[in-house]
Amino acid sequence: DDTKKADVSKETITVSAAASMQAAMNELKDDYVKAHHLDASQIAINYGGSGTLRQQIEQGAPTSIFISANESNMRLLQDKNLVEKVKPLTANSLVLIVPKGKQAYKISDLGNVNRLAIGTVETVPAGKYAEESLKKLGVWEQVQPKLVYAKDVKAVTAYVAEATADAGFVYKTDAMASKDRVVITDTAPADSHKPIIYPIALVTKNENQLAKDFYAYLTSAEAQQILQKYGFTSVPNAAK
Amino acid sequence: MISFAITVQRPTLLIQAEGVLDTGITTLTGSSGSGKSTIIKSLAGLVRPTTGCIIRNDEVWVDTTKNIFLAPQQRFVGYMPQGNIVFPHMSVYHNITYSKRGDEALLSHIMNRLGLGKYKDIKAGTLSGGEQQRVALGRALYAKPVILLLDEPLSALDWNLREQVRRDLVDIIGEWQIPCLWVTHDKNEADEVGQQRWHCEAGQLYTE
Amino acid sequence: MISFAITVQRPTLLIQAEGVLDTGITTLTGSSGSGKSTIIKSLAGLVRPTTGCIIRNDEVWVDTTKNIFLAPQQRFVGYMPQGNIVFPHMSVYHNITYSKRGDEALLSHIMNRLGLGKYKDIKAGTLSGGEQQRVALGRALYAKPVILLLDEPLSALDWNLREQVRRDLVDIIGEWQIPCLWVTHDKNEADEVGQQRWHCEAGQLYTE
Amino acid sequence: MSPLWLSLEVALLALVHIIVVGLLLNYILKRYDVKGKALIDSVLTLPLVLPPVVVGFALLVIFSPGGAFGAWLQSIGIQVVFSKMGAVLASSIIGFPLFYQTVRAALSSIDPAVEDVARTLGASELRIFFTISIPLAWKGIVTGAILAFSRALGEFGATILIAGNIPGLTRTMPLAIYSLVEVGDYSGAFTIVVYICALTLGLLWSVHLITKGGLFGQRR
Amino acid sequence: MSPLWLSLEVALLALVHIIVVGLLLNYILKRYDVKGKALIDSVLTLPLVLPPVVVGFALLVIFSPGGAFGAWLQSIGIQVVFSKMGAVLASSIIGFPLFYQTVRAALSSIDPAVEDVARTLGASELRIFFTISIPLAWKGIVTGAILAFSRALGEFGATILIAGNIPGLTRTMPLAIYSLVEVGDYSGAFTIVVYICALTLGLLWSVHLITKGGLFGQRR
Ligand SMILES: Nc1ncnc2c1ncn2[C@@H]1O[C@H](COP(=O)(O)OP(=O)(O)OP(=O)(O)O)[C@@H](O)[C@H]1O
Ligand SMILES: Nc1ncnc2c1ncn2[C@@H]1O[C@H](COP(=O)(O)OP(=O)(O)OP(=O)(O)O)[C@@H](O)[C@H]1O
Ligand code: MOO
Ligand SMILES: [Mg+2]
Ligand SMILES: [Mg+2]
Repeated sequence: DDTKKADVSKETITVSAAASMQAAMNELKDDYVKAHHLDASQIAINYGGSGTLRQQIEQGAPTSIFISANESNMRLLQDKNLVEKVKPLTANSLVLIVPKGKQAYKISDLGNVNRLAIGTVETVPAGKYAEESLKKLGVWEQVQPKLVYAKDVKAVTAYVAEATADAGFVYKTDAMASKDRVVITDTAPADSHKPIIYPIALVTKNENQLAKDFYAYLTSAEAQQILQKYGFTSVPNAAK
Repeated sequence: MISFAITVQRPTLLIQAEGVLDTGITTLTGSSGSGKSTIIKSLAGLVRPTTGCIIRNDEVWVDTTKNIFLAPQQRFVGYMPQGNIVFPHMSVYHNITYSKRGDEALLSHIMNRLGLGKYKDIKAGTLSGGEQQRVALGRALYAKPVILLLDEPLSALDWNLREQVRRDLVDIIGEWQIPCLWVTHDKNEADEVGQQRWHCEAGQLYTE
Repeated sequence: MISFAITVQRPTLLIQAEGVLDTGITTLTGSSGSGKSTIIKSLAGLVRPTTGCIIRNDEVWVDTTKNIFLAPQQRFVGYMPQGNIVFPHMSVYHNITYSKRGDEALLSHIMNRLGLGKYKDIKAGTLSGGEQQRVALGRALYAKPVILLLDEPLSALDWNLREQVRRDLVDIIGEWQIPCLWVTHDKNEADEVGQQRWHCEAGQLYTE
Repeated sequence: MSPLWLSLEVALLALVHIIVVGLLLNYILKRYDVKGKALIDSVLTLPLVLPPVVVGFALLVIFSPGGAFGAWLQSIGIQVVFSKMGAVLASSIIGFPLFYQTVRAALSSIDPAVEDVARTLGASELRIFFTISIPLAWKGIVTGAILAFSRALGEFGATILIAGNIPGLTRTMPLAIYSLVEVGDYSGAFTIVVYICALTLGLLWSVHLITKGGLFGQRR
Repeated sequence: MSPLWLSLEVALLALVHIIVVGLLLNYILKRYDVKGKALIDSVLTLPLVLPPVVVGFALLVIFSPGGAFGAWLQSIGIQVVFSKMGAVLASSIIGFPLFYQTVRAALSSIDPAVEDVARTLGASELRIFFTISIPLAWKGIVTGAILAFSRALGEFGATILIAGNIPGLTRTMPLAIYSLVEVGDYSGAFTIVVYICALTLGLLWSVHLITKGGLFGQRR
């Protein structure tokens, strides 16, 4: 056990994590380095859009752990055998937001909005989920002419916050982070869209003991509690 | 008639000049760096005198005590700078007619007498030194000025041409009945054309 | 000794020049735009002759048939351009010593005789016309050239200074035993300094 | 409209605005002894330093119909957000500092003695600016225009926020590249990159021809 | 390191590289009659037109240890991806065209007669470049440096791809703004925007003072 510790104390890793997990990840990392008496610089966390992070790993960037905000980016890496031990880390939910102080539309009265912002369906997972949900709930036909497609979830938040749009669909974690500017008025039923899973994996090429240890910690029950503080929901098979 | 009494402070020298320019030619001689160009530029409105005033007939061009400074555009002088500064990107024709104050007849007179006809459509920037000097002179004349300010107008011309252009200049100034301040390094030239002869030394103007 | 036979095609004019420059002063006169500056620039290496050759002693500077063209850097001429082009951003001292070929003694001689001492540390760009002309002359002399090429070297100087600088120039050229091509518009100057007298008209060089 | 033509149209419109405003501002700041020149200068250079998203966000705040100004614009029938006009606005603001600064440097390098002679000839400051200063500074002006146009052509961050990424309406080439990469169509994205490269090459090449090499080499 | 100091360090290092390479290239292209000047010119201007992400992606492909060159670099101990060096590289390449083009325009506006006189005095072309051409073109050079530095300071798209967004290591100010907005900390993002604005203002103001206004106004 002593020799293993000595090993880890010299190792460094880079974790690539979806930017939306930033606040939670910072706390997780701080807790971990404190508990294991590591130097903070031994775990570098690279935050970005899941697509950007995936491209970096594809090109051989020295990432050891990857946490994606969607399953599609993870699957692309899996297909190329670049990652292993893929499993769901946590989950998010889809909520409806409106500008603070403006009319509080529910999903059922979305027929009355002038502009509804969602992520671009083909490129932004949150947009895809919103489409699914709206179709399932039978309001898609009504709202389609009023849709405004945004580059990403942050742009949806910005459009709603500036009242460029009357309402928009974003992840619960985003809405909570911007709660002084937007109001959550409704939540898309969990069964109205595919589950919003954040998968985690080890990057095969850059595995080391520290990576394995930190991976184990992130997928532990202890870590799940911290994630829930930031609005994430636990996934059934996360903490096994 | 233009009367002036000005001082201009230069890093190397204090220039002090007082005088009256009447109709006709006043030549200005003096050693290199004595302040001739500075005086000419002050009259043209391109240098702000440190103190003093310049008055044409009843019009005040400069009065530093009252903070009056008439822009060069409002003075209607005909200024020919030392060093023959032409508009290098324009044809000779466009250089000369830049002021728009002259007319067809004056233009053809200028072109003829300065021997510039064949360069009419050539860019002034590619001309030889003497050619450029003639363009600069023609340009000042075409402006039909109330006063001519010539800073070594003939220094780059060979003696035949110089003789001829000098005669033409004297004629035109006589005909237009305007004052002309004419800086020259050539003692003979000063003697021949000057109805009034001024001299400048170490920043001090002597009007005899 | 420099011998040359060149032609230069200009949009307005074909310039043809043939001659031999021996030790001592050769003056070059001619009307404005006749090709004087072009000949000087060809010798300095700043204009490429259309055809012809230039040979100094046994060194070939230009031979268009063999595509030989010696860069101006390799010719060691002392060139003084028409229009007194100084390096405006440098002090008078740095202008004059730019070539690095002269020495302390030559520098102080030049500074004294050209009356530039008090401007030593002033930026050349702010000097008066005549002051700049003296800087350009001093700079060419400090290069200790194998030939002096002077394009109207004294045109911006008043007659006292002109007389004195002219004498100094004649002395130096005699002392250094080098050839000098001296363009001037002043007939008297040409008569007084020229051991050989050339004339240029409509692009044609006449060497008498 | 295809991303290629849309990009060209947006960048050209932006360039026109940039040139008009850039020359005007340069004229005013050169002509008049405006207090706080350095301040104006800094503010005009800000869009270059700020990440484009920030500029886009600022534009969104200003022009969104949720705000007072945006609401007023909407009431008179002008829609900036999610429109081509938004794309032009974003490109204009992002490209502006390049033209403005380059032109200013070129203008201030002109020998003032030439402009002075023109003054004595009675020419108004405006006429001097257009007949003397601008022609003498043309190399800087062409360079500034190329820089600004190129930047406008490549503008992404501010455009996607204010104009959105609407195919056929506001999806310019950079937005198309982004969209294609997002859906994993790398060869499609690469095709557009090739277009952009070819366009730049063609542009600079034609400037080279028009100026007969004068912009690139010295004439003797 | 805080985003502010990191940004300054990265932008300054980028500027040093840009100036050295930019002056060198300008010298070579001015001095020698290189075939295909227009082509070289276009290629050097491409990083301005291409969306930064494309430039970042190209850098990632070239320098990532997954490729041959990147692997070789790693074997000799140089890591570009996820390092400060990557950020400097991205900023240098994105900022380069601005310096290069502005300086070229300024250099080609110099009266060649002045350089010619220096030639007759035996000065090498290199000495002429540094003692005559550059001092006479200084307004263009300072302007080019300001433009390139500002652009480097605001670089985002290429940097996040090649250098990553690692707090303390590669998180420059633009990346910090992005990250803060991601977590909904708008006031934090706004604070950094204010920093950038203050920095730009300070920069241009000090240039204004150093050049005694010479860059901004005409002296008489
Ligand atoms: N770079 C050039 N491009 C085109 N034409 C030129 C160029 N340089 C000179 N010329 C023309 O060639 C002719 C001869 O010019 P050059 O400068 O040699 O005359 P010059 O004898 O020195 O005249 P001046 O006594 O007026 O200085 C002139 O007609 C001039 O317009
Ligand atoms: N813009 C300026 N800045 C600083 N000093 C100047 C400026 N213009 C002229 N001077 C200085 O003022 C003095 C007078 O210059 P001015 O040009 O009036 O002389 P000048 O009599 O015309 O001489 P020249 O016959 O040589 O042309 C000179 O010593 C010159 O160096
Ligand atoms: O930044 Mo993400 O990958 O959309 O959460
Ligand atoms: Mg003078
Ligand atoms: Mg000549």
